[in-house]
Amino acid sequence: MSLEEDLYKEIILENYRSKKNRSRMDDADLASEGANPSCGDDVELFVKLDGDRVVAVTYDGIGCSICCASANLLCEAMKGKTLTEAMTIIGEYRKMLLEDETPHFSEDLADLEAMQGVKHYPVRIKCALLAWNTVRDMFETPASGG
Amino acid sequence: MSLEEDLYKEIILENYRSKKNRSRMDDADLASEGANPSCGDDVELFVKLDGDRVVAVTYDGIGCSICCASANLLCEAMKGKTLTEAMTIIGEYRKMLLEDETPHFSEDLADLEAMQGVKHYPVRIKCALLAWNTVRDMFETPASGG
Amino acid sequence: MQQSQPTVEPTARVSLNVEELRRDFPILTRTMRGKPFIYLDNGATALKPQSVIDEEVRYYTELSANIHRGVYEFSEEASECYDRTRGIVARFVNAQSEREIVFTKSATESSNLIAYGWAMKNIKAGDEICISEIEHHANFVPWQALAERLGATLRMIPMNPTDASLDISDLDRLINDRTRLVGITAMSNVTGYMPPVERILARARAVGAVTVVDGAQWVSHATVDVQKLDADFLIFSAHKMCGPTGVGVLYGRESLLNEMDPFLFGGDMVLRVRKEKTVFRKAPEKFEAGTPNIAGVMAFGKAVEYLQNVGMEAIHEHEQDLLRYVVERASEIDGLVSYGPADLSTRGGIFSFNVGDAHPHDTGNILDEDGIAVRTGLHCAHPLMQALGIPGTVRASFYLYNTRAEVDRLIESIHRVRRIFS
Amino acid sequence: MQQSQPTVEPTARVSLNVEELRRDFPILTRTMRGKPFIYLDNGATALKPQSVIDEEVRYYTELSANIHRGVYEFSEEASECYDRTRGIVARFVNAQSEREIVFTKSATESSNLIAYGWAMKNIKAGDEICISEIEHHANFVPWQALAERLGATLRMIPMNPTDASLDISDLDRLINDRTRLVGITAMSNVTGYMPPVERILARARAVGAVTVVDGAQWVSHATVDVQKLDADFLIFSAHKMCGPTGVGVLYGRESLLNEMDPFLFGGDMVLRVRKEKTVFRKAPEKFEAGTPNIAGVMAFGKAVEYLQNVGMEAIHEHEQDLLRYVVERASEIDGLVSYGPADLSTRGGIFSFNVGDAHPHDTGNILDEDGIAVRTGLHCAHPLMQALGIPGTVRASFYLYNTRAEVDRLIESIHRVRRIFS
Ligand SMILES: Cc1ncc(COP(=O)(O)O)c(C=O)c1O
Ligand SMILES: Cc1ncc(COP(=O)(O)O)c(C=O)c1O
Repeated sequence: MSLEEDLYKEIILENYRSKKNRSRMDDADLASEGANPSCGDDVELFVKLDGDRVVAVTYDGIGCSICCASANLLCEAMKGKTLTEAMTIIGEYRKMLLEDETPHFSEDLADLEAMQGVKHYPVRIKCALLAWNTVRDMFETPASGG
Repeated sequence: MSLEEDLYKEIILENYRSKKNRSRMDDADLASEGANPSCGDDVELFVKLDGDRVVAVTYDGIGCSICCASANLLCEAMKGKTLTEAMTIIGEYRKMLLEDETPHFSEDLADLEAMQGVKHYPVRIKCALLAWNTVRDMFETPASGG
Repeated sequence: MQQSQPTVEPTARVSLNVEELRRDFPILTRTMRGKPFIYLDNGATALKPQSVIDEEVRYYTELSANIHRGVYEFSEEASECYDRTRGIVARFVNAQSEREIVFTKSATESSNLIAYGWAMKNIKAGDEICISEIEHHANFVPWQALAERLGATLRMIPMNPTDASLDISDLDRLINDRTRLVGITAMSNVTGYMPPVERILARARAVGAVTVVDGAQWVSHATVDVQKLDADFLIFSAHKMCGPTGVGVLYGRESLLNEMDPFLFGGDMVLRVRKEKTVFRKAPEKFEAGTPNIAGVMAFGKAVEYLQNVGMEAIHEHEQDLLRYVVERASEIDGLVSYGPADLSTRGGIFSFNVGDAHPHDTGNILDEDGIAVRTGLHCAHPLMQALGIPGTVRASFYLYNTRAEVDRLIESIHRVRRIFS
Repeated sequence: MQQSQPTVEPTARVSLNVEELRRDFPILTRTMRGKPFIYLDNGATALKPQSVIDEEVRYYTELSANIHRGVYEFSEEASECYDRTRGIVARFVNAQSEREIVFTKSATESSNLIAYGWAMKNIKAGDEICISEIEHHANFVPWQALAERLGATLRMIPMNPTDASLDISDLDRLINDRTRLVGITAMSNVTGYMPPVERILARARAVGAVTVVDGAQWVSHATVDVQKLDADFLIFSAHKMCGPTGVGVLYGRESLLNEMDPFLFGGDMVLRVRKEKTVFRKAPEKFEAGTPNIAGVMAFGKAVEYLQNVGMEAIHEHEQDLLRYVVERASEIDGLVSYGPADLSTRGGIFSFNVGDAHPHDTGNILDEDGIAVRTGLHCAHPLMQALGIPGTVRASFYLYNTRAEVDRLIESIHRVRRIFS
């Protein structure tokens, strides 16, 4: 176990630096902000839907490498999924970090496994979850009739 | 040194129980209240003056034996004294308790020496001073032009 | 020097092994004024077991870090310990969620937090606040000051001067449609009397008033279940529960806490500060601005665990035994007057008394000479004393480590007071 | 792994015997993440010397009594120790009287006490409050909330984004005839920058505004003389001065304190409570309702004595030396940006920085792995961060026990951050 192996892998740093999904969306169907007051991470998530299907997710804001990398991975993972599929992925991702379970991601989502090492750094788990929890809350709210 | 010898001498208990000077004065020239919030002692002092001379002092209120005995002794000691004489006696009394000095009271004030033992019980000193400080403050205020 | 022997059985059935428990409290090996130290001032503050002292020391020697903002190990551990205490306290009073537990500096700050955070916003001129005549100043003066500030009316459930119990015959008038807040102590710090809190709370709920229970005395001596109690707020202090000084608790219903205005403003209670506008966090963080008493809160967690291990039921029974015993033995003393209802089952382990014409201060002074610590005076309950028409009392208050032998020493010393003041 | 050697002389002339002082702090023998513990988070809270820890323990094992109401020996001694600390603190900041020292639970409570006790009564709609853009939330949010509540206007002395210093060119407009209160930090907790407080206070006095100086950072690092400073209020916290958590100070001019409304209501702050009306005591008792943090205040007295023995001048010089050294050594690191004025003599021992595109949180995490405790993030100074346009900083803050060797380890670890984020 070392920082370089668990946290600061190439793939995480790449996702941290990627600007691909880092933007605001003017015509978003859903938008919500999430913050970790204790570390200053503060991100806004934007979702474009086509009926039940996620067309695009982007994020903006400030956050550490783990927070931003996980947000970028989220944007990639959600693209083209139905809301139900999306929620399943989010559930898997959360389990991987919170319940010490080996994740079962399909091949196109294999990059998500890079985040597994975060669980050795308990305080960073909330960084890795911030964007994911924010999107989950958005997906849950309309479903519950809001 | 023992409680019975230093604090609870006969003379103090007599003065504690004496009702002689324990009354309110409707036509007092000076009146003032003093309290020790930490122990609940709360006494009111009344003074009748004839020009520069103290005609009578009385007190009312609640207080422990030391507080009430010292108030009664005060009332006795002040009677018939000029304000200047009264202030001298107050000064002597305070010195006896605060500065570890052997007091030089005239014969008619010898009873005051009974209070000497209080200084072995530091928390009780404020009980023994409450009435005396209250009267001193009253005597000082008119003198200072109020 | 020989007193008549007590008529009650020498040791009642109690499940506490007091001699063993006493070893947990290092101060009990001390002497005071050259005599073995007898601590009967538990109503003021409780003694601390070694585990509580050790936890304070552990924080300062092993962690010493500020919480909630550190990315380093010691800060993480301190944060975790601090947060864990919230859960310990929540379970101790059976709160629904640990988000209902706010750490303050004292029960006094807790009641003021309610006054500033809830009452200032929700009470208007003409509204009424109802408290009782037997309240400690901590649950009296804030409401009096608030009523004056807001132009509200302060009503008081009166005390029966005969036994210092509450007279609730007029409850329906005292708590009425204009009543917005009802504050009531669950246990008097003067007499140990436990008012019929359920009746009073039921009436308050019937008129829709918010309820504040002062548990500063009660929580350290009873099994508390806030869900069963069904009060909106409960306040108490760590230092009366074998915990450190400088830590208090405000229990509040989560929904109510979240609706309230913040009280102290500053760091940690904010989500986002902008020059134009600040967004606050939810309860309990909203009410915990600034660096808290970290060592104190951690040590408080140990105190609660200590009490839980001993068992609140057992503590309560032990105190009942001591109370019965002291009342029995005191009955042998001429001129001793004690205060509080005769039905001892309505009282916690507090025995307030006066001896002949000895002022409480004098009695306390003489007991001190015999190594016995009691409190004397008005006990921050001036209105109660006024209603009783006395200049104060001598209060002996018991806790888990007190013994019948200590009560015997107390009685002996009271006889000395009698002799001096005869 | 080899860094270029620093160009400054290996040990500057400082009068502290740091190696000896370090032995007073038991935590300094610990390891963190398996490495010798390096504590550079003094801006958050300071480590505690043994004498402070011992005093806490002494209270709990030898006295354990509540204060100001006991007629027994241990309570008397506790009261005396508590009161004595007031004098110790008064002399430490050169107050005219110990009645000018109010004990609170934190600097944050102190500023709120001023807001509730003085400002609520004296500020009206249309009045102005002036603070600065670099304030800690403790001296920002209370005034923002108050201004909003009262309809007053909040003005801010702006920050120069280039070096995080204050731009006081517009002072005469910002502090004007409508200004009722001016709040200013004496030392930024982000950059260590010490603003021209005298200039700002002079202007405030000229318009008759009441002045609040936030000394939470300053008092632990400087020789403070409140009479020379001539501010109305000064707030600070014990825990940043080698003292315990849960104790803060409000220094206030005696006359002003006595004019103020009480803040927390309850026991001990009253002279007489009647059902109709309560008479309050004078300051400082008026502001100390309820059971205070007795152990904490006593231990705080030991902390102040400790600092006095070491000498505030020497502490200041030592920190200046470390600051110059870290700035010098950090200049060798590519992509390191630090914040605060280049003139180090205007700064206390705080070094805030960022490394390349590593987020502060990431840097802090890597330093932690190397046993180094720093703080990362927004440091309860969101407006300052917004003005700088950054998502936070990594803050290394020094105190009397830090060494150049620790700075070397910090620099080495920053190089590791560089390698990971390159
Ligand atoms: C019944 C009651 N309420 C409130 C308080 C206030 O507690 P604290 O002084 O810890 O704020 C006390 C303690 O004296 C008390 O006995
Ligand atoms: C400049 C400044 N002001 C105020 C505070 C608040 O101090 P406390 O958290 O002890 O209330 C701090 C500490 O974080 C500070 O650095």
